[in-house]
Amino acid sequence: MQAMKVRRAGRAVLAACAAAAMTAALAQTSAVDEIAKYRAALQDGNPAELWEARGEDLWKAPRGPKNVSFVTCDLGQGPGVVKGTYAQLPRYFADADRVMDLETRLVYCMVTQQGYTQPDAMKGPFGGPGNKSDIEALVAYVTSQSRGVKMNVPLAHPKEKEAFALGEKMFVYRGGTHDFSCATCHAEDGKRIRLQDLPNLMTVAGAQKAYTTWPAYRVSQGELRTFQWRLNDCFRQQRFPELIFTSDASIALTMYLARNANGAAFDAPAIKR
Amino acid sequence: MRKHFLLWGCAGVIAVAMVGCATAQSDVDVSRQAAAVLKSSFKANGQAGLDRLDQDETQRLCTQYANKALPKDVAEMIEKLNTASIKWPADGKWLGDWKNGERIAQEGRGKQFSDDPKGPVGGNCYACHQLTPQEVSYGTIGPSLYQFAKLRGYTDETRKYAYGKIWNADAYSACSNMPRFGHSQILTEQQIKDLVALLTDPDSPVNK
Amino acid sequence: MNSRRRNFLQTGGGMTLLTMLAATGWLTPRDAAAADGWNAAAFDTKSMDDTMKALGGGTPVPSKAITFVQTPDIAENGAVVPVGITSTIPNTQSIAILIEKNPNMLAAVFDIPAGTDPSISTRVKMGQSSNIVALVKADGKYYYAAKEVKVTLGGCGG
Amino acid sequence: MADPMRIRATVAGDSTEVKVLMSHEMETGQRKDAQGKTIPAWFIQSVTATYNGKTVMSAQWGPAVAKNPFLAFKFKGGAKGEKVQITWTDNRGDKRTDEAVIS
Repeated sequence: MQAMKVRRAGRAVLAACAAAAMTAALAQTSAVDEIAKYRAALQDGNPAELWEARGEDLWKAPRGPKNVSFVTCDLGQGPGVVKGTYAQLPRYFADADRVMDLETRLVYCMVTQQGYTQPDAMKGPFGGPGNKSDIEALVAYVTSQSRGVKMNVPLAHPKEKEAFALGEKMFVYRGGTHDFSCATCHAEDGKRIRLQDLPNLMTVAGAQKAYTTWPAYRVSQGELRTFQWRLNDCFRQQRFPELIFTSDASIALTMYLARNANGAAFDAPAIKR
Repeated sequence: MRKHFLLWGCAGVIAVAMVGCATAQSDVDVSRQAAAVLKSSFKANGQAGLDRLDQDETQRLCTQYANKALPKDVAEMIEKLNTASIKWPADGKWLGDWKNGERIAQEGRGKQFSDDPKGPVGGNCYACHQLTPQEVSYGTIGPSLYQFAKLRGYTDETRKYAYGKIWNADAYSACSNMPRFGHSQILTEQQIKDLVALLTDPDSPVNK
Repeated sequence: MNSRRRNFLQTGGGMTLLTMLAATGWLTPRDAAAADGWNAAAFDTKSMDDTMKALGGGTPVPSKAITFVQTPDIAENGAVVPVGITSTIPNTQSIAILIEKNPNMLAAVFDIPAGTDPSISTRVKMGQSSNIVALVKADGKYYYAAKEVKVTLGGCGG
Repeated sequence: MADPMRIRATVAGDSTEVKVLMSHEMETGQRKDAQGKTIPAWFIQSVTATYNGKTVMSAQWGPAVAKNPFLAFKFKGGAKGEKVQITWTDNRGDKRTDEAVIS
């Protein structure tokens, strides 16, 4: 009851609040403009290129106990085809009877063709100082070969439909100490966290802008980060436990977001804060 | 003849009901399956155990009604449930130290699996709100709180509202985006008082 | 002390910049570091006192002929701050980047041989909001320009 | 061994623009690891660019240059098909030289 009264009182001063916010907004405009300049200055010379080059070498080199390269790996368009494949992932793979994103497919090829054990293939999905991730480099290379290609993720197979539907539900799942879901930050237009723009991933435009600019070189970390990393780190900040690399939930969410991005030209590896 | 007609009519009604049921059922099924797949897709890390995926009543209802209009009765139920959870200060004092409040508002760490469990836990208010005009790096998920008490008055009523809202935002607005800082034991009572001071102390830069 | 240093910079007083210049230890590479000619002493100055001890070189004067290009007023992240410096002072020999509030002030020195444009672009780290000083040596004399760059906090996890 | 640099050299009019990305940690020596131990400094100290055997740029760097460093500069001259060579040396004595054909 008391609370309700306070709420009403709060509304009465709303207009005054808006006026105050406008004064503060003036200073804000210049801050946002300057951040835009900062981002523009970084575009020329993206260290992601270093990962792409390393990834290309890794893709072509014989590897693993069986000493074979990825040239026999089928990313969906036939063995060894790289160009344009990322724009059509995740997708259902009959040989594995599973919907797979790029990272999951790379691990699959490492195990089935190159002879790695599953745990070895899953090792080091995310690099850090002094330990470079082969997966991140491979992803950088493969994704770079879809630059400019229109996103065209299929939703034909029942398992593709299922993954999409599950991803859609997971997106709004609230949990953890802070009650956060993906939608807490990514379901409204024009919002920011600190000075970082938050894409509204529930709209086509928002999903397109966000999904087509991952992977990205993160200047805050000095690393190239993949979409698997993006999801893992969002959940970390949501105060959830740790999302398992290539888990079903990670693929379902990727499917949901990638499919929503259909029609937009893929434009990564990018560079971000 | 007449009997037949009735029979068919009934069957029709039942069929429609079943179709309706089937869609509703499948939506619930997908939600259930999504929750189950989520739970098998995470591993405990540091202070973040798998129990963090278990939803309380508020989280469950807010997930269920995400993307839909929240029915009035459900909203009222959630607000009532959460209002009851607010622990008002035993000493009746609202104001802590606004300078500490500013530090808590800036601090983004706490409760993440990557955080030291003994390390600082903040409110990270600037992630979503504008507060002091000096900090240009603020988010806009929540409303601007600049001049919070200057506009509302430096009254007990304003302070009680700020305290209660920080303790449990869902008591005021069901399925709020704002964490329930007191209820979920993210911040201590003293930290919340420090934040109330940041918002409602006349000396706080928020009110300049 | 920090604020004093800042005041000197803002008023263009010679004192601080003189010590900064000394900090660069530009004149003679005197340390046998891993890389040939790398001046360990120059890159190790942490405080005013250290730099006071190493006085040397001329007093730099402010110059409008030194400009910052592609250097934003606000950096979204201090780990990577783009800095571009162009000098139109005739016979520019070197361009140095100093970051006032970093633990070590000197970030980089670029020697500009004849035939190379007196203009460089790179990226530096900044621990916090600070003045960036562009120090130019031309015809044996020293000139400078300063620009404040604000470093913001970002993201959700701090 | 360190990864190769990415070097782009393009001639326009009478000068050549060179843009370089280097793969390096550029560890400051001021950061601590999870156990609280200081991570030792590890950074590029010198960079030299040559064209036709002539030095067109040389630099001394401290650890305040950003990780995976970027450098851009311009020199007079240069012709398509000729090479620009860049060498860096870090504080551990590691060295790397790469070259790029001017386009």
